[in-house]
Amino acid sequence: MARLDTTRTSAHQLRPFSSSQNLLNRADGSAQFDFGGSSVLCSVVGPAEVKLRDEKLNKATLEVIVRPLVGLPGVKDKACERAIRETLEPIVISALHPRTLVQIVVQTMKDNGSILSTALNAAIMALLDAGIPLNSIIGSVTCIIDSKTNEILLDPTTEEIARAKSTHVFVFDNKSSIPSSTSASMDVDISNDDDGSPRPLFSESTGLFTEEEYLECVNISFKACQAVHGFIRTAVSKKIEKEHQQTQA
Amino acid sequence: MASTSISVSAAESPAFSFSASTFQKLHPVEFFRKFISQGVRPDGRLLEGFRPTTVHKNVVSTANGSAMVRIGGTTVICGVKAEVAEPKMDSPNQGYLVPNVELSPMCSSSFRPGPPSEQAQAVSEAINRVLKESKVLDLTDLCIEEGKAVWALWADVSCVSYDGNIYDAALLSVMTALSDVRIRKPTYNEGIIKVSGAEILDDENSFTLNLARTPLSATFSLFDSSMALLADANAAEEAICQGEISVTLDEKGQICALSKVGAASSSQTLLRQCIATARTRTDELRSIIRSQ
Amino acid sequence: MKDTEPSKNEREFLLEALREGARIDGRKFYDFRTLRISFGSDYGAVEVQLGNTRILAKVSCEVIRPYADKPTEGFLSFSTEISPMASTVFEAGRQTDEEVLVSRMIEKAMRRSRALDTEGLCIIAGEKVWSIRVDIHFLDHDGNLADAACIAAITALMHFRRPDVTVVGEEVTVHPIEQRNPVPLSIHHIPISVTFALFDKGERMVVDPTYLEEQIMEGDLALTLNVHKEICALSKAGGMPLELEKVVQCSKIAAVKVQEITEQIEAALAADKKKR
Amino acid sequence: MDRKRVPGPELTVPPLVEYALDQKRWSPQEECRHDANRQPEDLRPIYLKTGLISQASGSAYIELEKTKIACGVYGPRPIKKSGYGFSGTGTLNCEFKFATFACVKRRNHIRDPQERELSMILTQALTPAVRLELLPKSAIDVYITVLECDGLSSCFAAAITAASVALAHAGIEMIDLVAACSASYVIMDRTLSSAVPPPSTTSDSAPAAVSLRPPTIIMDADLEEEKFEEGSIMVAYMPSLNEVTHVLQNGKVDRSIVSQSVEHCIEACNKIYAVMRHALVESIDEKQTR
Amino acid sequence: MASTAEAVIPGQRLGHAQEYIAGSGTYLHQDFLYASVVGIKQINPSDNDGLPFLTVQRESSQSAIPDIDTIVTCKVLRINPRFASVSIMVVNGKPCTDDFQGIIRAQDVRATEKDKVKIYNSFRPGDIVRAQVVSLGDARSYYLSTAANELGVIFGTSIAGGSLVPISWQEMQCTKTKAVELRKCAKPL
Amino acid sequence: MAPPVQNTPAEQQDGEQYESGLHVILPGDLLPPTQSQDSEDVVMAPVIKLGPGLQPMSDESIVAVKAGILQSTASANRWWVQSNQKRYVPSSGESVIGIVRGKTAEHYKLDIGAAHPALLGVMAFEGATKRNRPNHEASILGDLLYCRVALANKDMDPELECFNPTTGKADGYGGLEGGHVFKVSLGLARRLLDPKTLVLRLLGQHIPFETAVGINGRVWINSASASHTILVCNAIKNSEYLSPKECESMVKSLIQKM
Repeated sequence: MARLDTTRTSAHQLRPFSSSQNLLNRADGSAQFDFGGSSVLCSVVGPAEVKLRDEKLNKATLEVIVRPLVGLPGVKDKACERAIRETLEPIVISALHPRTLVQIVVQTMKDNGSILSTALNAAIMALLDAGIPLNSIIGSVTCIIDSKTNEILLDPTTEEIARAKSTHVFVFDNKSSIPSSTSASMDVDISNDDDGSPRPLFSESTGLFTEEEYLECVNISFKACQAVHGFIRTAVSKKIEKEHQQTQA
Repeated sequence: MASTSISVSAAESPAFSFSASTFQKLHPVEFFRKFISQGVRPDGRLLEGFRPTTVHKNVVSTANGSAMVRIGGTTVICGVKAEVAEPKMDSPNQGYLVPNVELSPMCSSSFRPGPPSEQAQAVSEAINRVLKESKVLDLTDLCIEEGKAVWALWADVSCVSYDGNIYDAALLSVMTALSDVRIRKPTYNEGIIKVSGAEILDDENSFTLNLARTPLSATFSLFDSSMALLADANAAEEAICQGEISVTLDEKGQICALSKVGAASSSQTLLRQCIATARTRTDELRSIIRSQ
Repeated sequence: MKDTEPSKNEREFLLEALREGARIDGRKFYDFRTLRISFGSDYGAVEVQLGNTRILAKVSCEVIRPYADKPTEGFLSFSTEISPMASTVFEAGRQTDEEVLVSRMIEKAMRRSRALDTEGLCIIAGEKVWSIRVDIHFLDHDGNLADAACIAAITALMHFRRPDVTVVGEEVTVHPIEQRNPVPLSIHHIPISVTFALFDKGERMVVDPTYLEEQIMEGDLALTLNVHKEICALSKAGGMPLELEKVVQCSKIAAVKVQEITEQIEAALAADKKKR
Repeated sequence: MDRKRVPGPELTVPPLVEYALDQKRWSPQEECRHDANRQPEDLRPIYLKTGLISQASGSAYIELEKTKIACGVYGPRPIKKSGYGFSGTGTLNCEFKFATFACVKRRNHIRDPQERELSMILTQALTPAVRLELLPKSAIDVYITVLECDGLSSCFAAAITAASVALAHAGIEMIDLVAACSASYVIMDRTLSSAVPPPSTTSDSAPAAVSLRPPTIIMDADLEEEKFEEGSIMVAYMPSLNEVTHVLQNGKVDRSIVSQSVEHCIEACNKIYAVMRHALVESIDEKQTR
Repeated sequence: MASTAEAVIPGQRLGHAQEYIAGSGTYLHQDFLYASVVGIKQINPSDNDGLPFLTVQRESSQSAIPDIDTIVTCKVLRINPRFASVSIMVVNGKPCTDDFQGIIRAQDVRATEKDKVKIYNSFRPGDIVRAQVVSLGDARSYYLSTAANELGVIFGTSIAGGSLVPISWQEMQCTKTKAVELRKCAKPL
Repeated sequence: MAPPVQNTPAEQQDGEQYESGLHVILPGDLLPPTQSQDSEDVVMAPVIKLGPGLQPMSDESIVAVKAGILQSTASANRWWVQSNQKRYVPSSGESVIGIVRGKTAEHYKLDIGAAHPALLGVMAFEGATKRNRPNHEASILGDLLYCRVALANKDMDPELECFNPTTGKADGYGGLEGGHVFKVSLGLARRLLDPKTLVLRLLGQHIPFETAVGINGRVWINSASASHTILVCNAIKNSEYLSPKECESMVKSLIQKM
């Protein structure tokens, strides 16, 4: 079944991704992540001075600001901010920097669908660039179920989303087996909840769909996210090595 | 709440002893873990237990449709008001359906006066998306005169008392209020829209909304430190939980929205469990609506 | 977060260097930093880098109803809210003086000088006109946001194409750009802003100040001109007085800069056109 | 444009309501009230209950038939607003808000000048009754939301009554409760033709038809009746100390009528006081049975 | 079940000033006693056969606020060389609905050798401290003192994240690592 | 600035197998047992010292929390992740350059580029006594001070001192007069601490200049003339991502421009 996005031959094919880190000079860390025609730039500042009213005495305060490409930020963007923040909170080891602020600003640069996923991938790479302590890396993809073909399409474009009967955004970390909140000095026992299946860290679905369709989306997206993990690892490694080798006098 | 005294006496430090309330204030997480370890919650509920829920239609006569919903200590009132507006250029025959949730400082000390908090905005947007993306209402039903005038339905939810799980309560109140909406039939004449002032409204002089489906939700909170799943968390529980799984279903059992945010990654077993529990819960809610 | 003042040493060194005729980043007094202009895949998206200052401008359009008193006049609006990404000095949703200055400057340079033909945006008088919106995103702040924003805005407007429309009586059909070649906006002229930072009571002036220079300068003088040497806007901030001939001198220098920058913009646009 | 709410159309208006010519509508002419069973001095039945807001220190809910008001009291708690210096006594702060759907025309989410004014009056009416001298450095916040409004002055009076019950329910020390009641001046023999309803509340602009007959004082007027009022009065009163804490009068009427209506209101307040007392005693019993 | 006969509400006249002594929940106005809270009227014979006490037993007790000399339990938020800022969570054994701000100045940490006190050898952020209100303080904070045996840190978490137990009046030990940390601890009651 | 890394889905699949000489490690990666147990005594000794970028887990395993290159001492009993970042997080014993922002009776408040302002006791100078207070009385605001982090932990604002605690002497700590200061990445700052660093060596051959390097990414340069100082500053800034060869030509070209 052909996709509306004619550049792609298969339903589960992702658009080529690319990224670059450390391209802003004022921020402590920054990264741009592209899924084909969708691109998000993300900056990170911190651990920095925090406003008294936001101060948390046992951990860093995470602040996420989302800025749309067109128009002023509205409730949609606030909802995104919340989703991104609550997804990153268990990933950032905030207990190491109490009473500080880690501020993440997310700016859409090009919008051709799957923006939330693009943003989450940009955010994790920016956090890596800033050297914020993390207990794992995450990867995100979006998929839809096409209303005409009932097919699951990965990494959809705006056009494809317009024809979706449901939209699903997923995030997986690179080690679901290891508990998330090691920092919080609490001993986590997830054995009661380990069935060996892919474990979404974040999942947001809207539209109309069945349980079976949903679980299929989870599994397909999981594979795709591993590709994203692989890419992030490759990209970050290349940068680190480049820096390292060049500076060996 | 016999269980309280038991588990807290166990919680007392050798040196200093406190009343249950003081202990909860000083060490909320520990206090809570003690209960969870015994499979109960401070308010006596089991982990998967929901709070008593009531729904009342048509409680505000100044609104075209209204509903009051109580879930335990949470009380919300949704009033839907129909007013006349100009349609958008690119959708000349579509009306507006605009849900907004207000979390005023009256309903809890955790809300400040002023513009809506992030929470209020997020809940409003979540409801807005469900209404839109699961196509609850065909907006062309709200057209009065193409390109000239349409109905704008303001579905405002005012939270009177906040004790957690605002999404379930707000969505329930919005859907019930929409089903209660009655709008006087309009006449259009050179930009003037008139409706009859008749005392008694019937299908002759007014119309009701034709809702494609009635999405209702069940929300569960994740208590990270022991990966426990709490149905319908109250305010105190929300404060110490790190994540949330929320499932929204229509009467045919189709999923209209599903979200898992915050806390550690969760297995599919857990997700399935949530969906299953949500089915029984939303069925309950539907019978509650019918019963009144 | 509040702005952090530069140290005494930086302040004194910068002034000392100026007196020796040098700028800290090695530039001459009247040099702009390297200007990079790159275009997005879709029309009207432009990223401008002026040294380390970085700005994205995005043009969009929609059909709306005109004001009753100006039935044939289209709309042109700019959003210049400065993102905290540019610098933590800026807080989301809270306006700073700098933001006010920049947006005023853009207003003067673009709208008041009628750089864009808004009459040309009319579809049906009194019924439908185009509303053009320019979102200016400030990504990285190393001084002189105003000039960079101005370059980004005008370049984006020149790059933008709006969908073609056909009107049959009251009926308006908007053709998606995939189906029919979109239409460029009609630009009257290309306003370019050149900002001078003033030191030592105006004894020393430098163009395109960096962030550090802005923090230390005593005042600034911003001129907006086009290649026809028409001055579209002139604003002087900072308390100290400035003799007229200084202003004249500035406008002479600015004229040269405007020439250079305009050529660079046109070259970039031409290069991009070839690619498409 | 409001960026923090789901956006709707810039401007919406209620449709024009058109009444059939043969349609019978109430007007004061027939010497009877909008609710035919009420005599001029009759109040609407009052439903008053405490403790509906689970998180509040104290709360009350009041209903006068259609009129519905919820009130929550928080404190004493540290003063939130910065800029306050050290204060040896507590501060009482009231916020009065209509729900967007509470009135015929949709209300805005943002508090308008009228709501701000009423908030101020509310504070003035309640402060004398609260023993703030016992609460240094602390603030008591009273929040009122009108869920449905059937008559503005009567609604506002009910808000004061509810607020003082909520304060007592919060266990805050008071020298007395504050009951409030309103009365409207309506000329009952006006014929429909001359019955151009003056702009409901701010009728200090001279009444439309200057009438020979003195207006009737009708207690606790509803919205329909307010449309025809020449003016109105609202009295807030401490029943057992027999002291008035606030009087709000508008419209141009004879002095004698004002003093007369004040008496009527005080009488009414004493009736309301019985209801308040009942509600509070009830709240004790509930706690006991818990 | 309270027989409503003895249930009273604010402003209710309770009796003549000559016959009773005004107790809690009541106030004196001209020559009468009135209730100032909702509750149950109670008359207790005075110890030295004077006039009996007239009090109103609050039913809904007002949420607690600190006053001079009251014992409070608070959590340490921030510390600097001059003082520790705390949030007061419990007043006289009653949790506050909204926390109050307080500070413990270096000179109020202990009774002896006040000038030798180092705040960060006495308190750490996160510590739970029992203290006494010495004054209403400034616009923002109450001033608190721990200068008594039974006052000081009652709960603490070690750097390793284990809980601390007192081993002397100025030392606590981590239950995990057995490492000793300095605190001004409260003597268990 | 690192150039964009382009990848197509085709090559992503083998991303996990990405191999190279250096051991690049990412957050969530466990410290490979092969490495942490290659020497006997480590297996015996339960405690191996963890440097920056590594954290012990509840289940005794050790996990990386930063992206960088895994490094260890020869004896393999100390492990850390060598990474680069811009934001300074104080740790005691490090030398930093601070800007004076405020003053109380007993402390100066310094901005050292960390999350919290650092406190410098007015007595924390060589030979400071109640009687002869250090000379920074006049208007110290905005002054540059070269200090040593005396105390740093997450619960407190960091504290500084302007003398070497072992010798009690100033040992170069104290006010930095004149010259210019600029920001570099913490990685570059660390390298610049070594006076034999290539760029410093190359510059030194042509221009005499003094330098003070703060681990907090602030570098202070002073020389005979402003133009020299400017040249040195820019040369150092540019050197960050240059290979030795590129670095030499860069310096050469700058020198020629003079």
